[in-house]
Amino acid sequence: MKLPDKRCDMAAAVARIKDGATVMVGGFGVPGTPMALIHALVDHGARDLTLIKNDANEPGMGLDHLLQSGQVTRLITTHLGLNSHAIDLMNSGRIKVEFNAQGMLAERIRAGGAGIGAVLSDIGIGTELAEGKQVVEVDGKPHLVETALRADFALIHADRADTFGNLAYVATARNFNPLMAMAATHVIVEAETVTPLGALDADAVHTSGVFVDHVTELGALSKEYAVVQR
Amino acid sequence: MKLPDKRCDMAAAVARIKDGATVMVGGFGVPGTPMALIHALVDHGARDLTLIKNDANEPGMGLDHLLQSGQVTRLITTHLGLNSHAIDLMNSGRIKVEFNAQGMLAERIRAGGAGIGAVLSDIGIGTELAEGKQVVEVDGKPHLVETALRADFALIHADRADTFGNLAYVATARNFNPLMAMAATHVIVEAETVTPLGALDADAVHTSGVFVDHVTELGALSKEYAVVQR
Amino acid sequence: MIARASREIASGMVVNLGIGLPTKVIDHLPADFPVCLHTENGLTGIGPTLPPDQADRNLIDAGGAYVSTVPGSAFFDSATSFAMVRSGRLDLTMLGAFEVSSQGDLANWKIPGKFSPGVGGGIELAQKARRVVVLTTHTDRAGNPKLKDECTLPLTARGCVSRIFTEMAVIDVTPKGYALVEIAEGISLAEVREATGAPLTIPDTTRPVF
Amino acid sequence: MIARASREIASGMVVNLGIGLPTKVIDHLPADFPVCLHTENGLTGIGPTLPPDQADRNLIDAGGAYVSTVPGSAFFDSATSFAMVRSGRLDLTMLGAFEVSSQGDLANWKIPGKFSPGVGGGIELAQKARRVVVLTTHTDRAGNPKLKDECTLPLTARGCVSRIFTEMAVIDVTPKGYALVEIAEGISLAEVREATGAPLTIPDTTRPVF
Repeated sequence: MKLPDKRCDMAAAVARIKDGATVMVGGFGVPGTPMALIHALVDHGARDLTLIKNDANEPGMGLDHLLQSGQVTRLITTHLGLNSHAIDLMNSGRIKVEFNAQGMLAERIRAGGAGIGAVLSDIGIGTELAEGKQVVEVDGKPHLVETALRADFALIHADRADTFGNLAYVATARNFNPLMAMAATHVIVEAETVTPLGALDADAVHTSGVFVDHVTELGALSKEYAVVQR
Repeated sequence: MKLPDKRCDMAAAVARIKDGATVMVGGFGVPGTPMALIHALVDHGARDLTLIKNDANEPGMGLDHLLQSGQVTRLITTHLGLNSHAIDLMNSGRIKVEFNAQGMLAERIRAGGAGIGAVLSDIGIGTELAEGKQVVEVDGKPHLVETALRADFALIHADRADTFGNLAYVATARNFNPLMAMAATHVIVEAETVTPLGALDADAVHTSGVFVDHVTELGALSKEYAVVQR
Repeated sequence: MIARASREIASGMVVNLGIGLPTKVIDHLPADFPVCLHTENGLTGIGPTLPPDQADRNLIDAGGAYVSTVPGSAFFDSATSFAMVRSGRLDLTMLGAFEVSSQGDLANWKIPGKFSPGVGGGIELAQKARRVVVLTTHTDRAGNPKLKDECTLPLTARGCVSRIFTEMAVIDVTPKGYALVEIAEGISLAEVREATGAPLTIPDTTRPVF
Repeated sequence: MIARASREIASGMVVNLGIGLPTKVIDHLPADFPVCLHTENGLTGIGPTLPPDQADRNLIDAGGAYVSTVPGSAFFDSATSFAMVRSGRLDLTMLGAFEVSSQGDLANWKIPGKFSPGVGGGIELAQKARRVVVLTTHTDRAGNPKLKDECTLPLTARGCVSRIFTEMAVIDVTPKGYALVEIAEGISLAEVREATGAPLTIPDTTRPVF
């Protein structure tokens, strides 16, 4: 037995994304945001996308390229505070934005990845984030039904991958990546390094390759990955 | 800032367990079962315990010591196939046993550790495991309410711990340990090695010390940890 | 039968092999065959089973056998392991059975009053793997058919079984019930019919022999 | 005020410091003080903030500042990070505020029509940390009280705030509403009452000055 090889050309992997698709994008700020995959999706040009990402990066960076190119119809997120352009698009009605409590966004994505229908949580009860949500009692206390989120595609940034798609992340670039890597039908990974099978310690793998469909190696990193100069 | 030191004498840690307590015990078969902590709990003698563990090990091994000593009233588990003694206790009514689908036991414990009330799942619908469970529709499909499990104590086996309680597991000894380490009010860890702060790679820590209350180092391992000769 | 079942595994699949007969399927896969074996207790990339003197005390499969790793193996916790199962990342599981119904219901975990050790990971494998096949003897020790119209034992999952491998035949579960796919060498149609507890469709085409 | 707030952190605590004023509390902790700082984006054991030329591009806190690690730091994903928060492993969080009510309600994420960037991790911190204290200016830029009878802005969480630190005073939220705990040097009782938008209980005991 030998584990299958999932290396793939980046443009070919992203070309599978069709108009109207739902796409999860890893990252919290710059760390873990798959900058190269985002550019590949801009080049590919699929439109009417629903994106799921913690934040929209900053104007002119990361996810903002997809907002600027007009490919995005809907954004499920937690916080747009660093991207005034995204807030303008939202306020002018050019994109629909659904805000989630950050931990509930993480939990809904994990639920999608875990093959469960929803989690029951008391987070946000008594606030406007509870509006419109189904309420179920557990042990006599009201809980909100937070439905699982799945996507057609997930775009993931990893520090290291092997050819089977086992992934390791570094520092706070981990964030939503391992969750989204479980929750999409097609999982596309950009890795700073792609190693042969066996180069990653089996105890130190953060995402099993079983969850991953396509792996591409990044060449030299663009400036977008660097420390932000403010 | 310096991370607190959580090293503790094993008997002193286990002495906090009171009669009637709910105790999670890590392990799947021998790997990951905290054999020394189980013996410490037998020596301590707390009674009327509810135990939560994937399996009951084998007769005369691991969890079975607590069954033999008569300290257990109730067992929440997935499979007792290797412990005929546990099955006898169940069949004669001397312990109450609640069987869960294995992945749902894992998920209920994780829910407890994640501070959510329940997960909604379609696992077991149409089988006797669904009996008595609340049903909620999600997207028009029936789901069972699988309530979160928390415990007063969790007994955890780790390969390595640092003095703050950051943990690393090895191979299939990981299993339920990281889940239970999140889901108890008091988390007691036996580690094969306890290292100084900084000796564990921050990216390779499996359980943050934030979840851990007490850490004890095992000396030479007893025969119970060894390969089972059948 | 085991060799025939091993041909059910296609290149690139992620597969979980249940305890008992299914585990033996590994031995029939070529060394370089691209496949990933999964075990519920937290490993993708199972390698060969090891004798006690070579075993790693911390490395077992869900049946308790001491196994090994392959290049590219990964370990994870039990919640992640079943996340793989429930979210559809298992292409195939091979399970044992006490009874199968002609609608594909599976009973393989409990015989009330006799055997009730708990369901373990069986429900999720049966309910959520993309394809579920059963490896079993055609009849029980008393000679009673295991392939029935309806299961009488507590179910593991409903309508999950696609195909059944026995020492006598390969049989598919179809919307019209059981359909013969292949027959073992030296076994007659009449013998298979006799040992099967529900109507069996015999296609008009040539039936391969295995 | 920041120095006073830093004394709220007891030995051995796990603490999350919100963006803005609370982050500055770090600077007032002794180097060997036993405490674990948590950030929502996946780190326990935050070390000092670093200038851009020393920064690690992959290591930020939830506010986007480039931080560092300490011996014993651990990284984890966002679901695990909020598992810590919701399951009660945060002993203390210090948050900013737009408004606080005398029942301890907190509003700190949205000003309809003006400012609505999303709630981020604030709801879970406010609702689930074992103790929630607020660091804020006593009044807004227009001089209006931030401590009110009722919040007028969308809430972050109800009844969560235990104590409020401002440049004028330390005030507890009690079952009977606001109660003065300490007063800043050079500030009079009348000034605090004037700047507070709800009744303020003044205990008869000596009030420490900070």
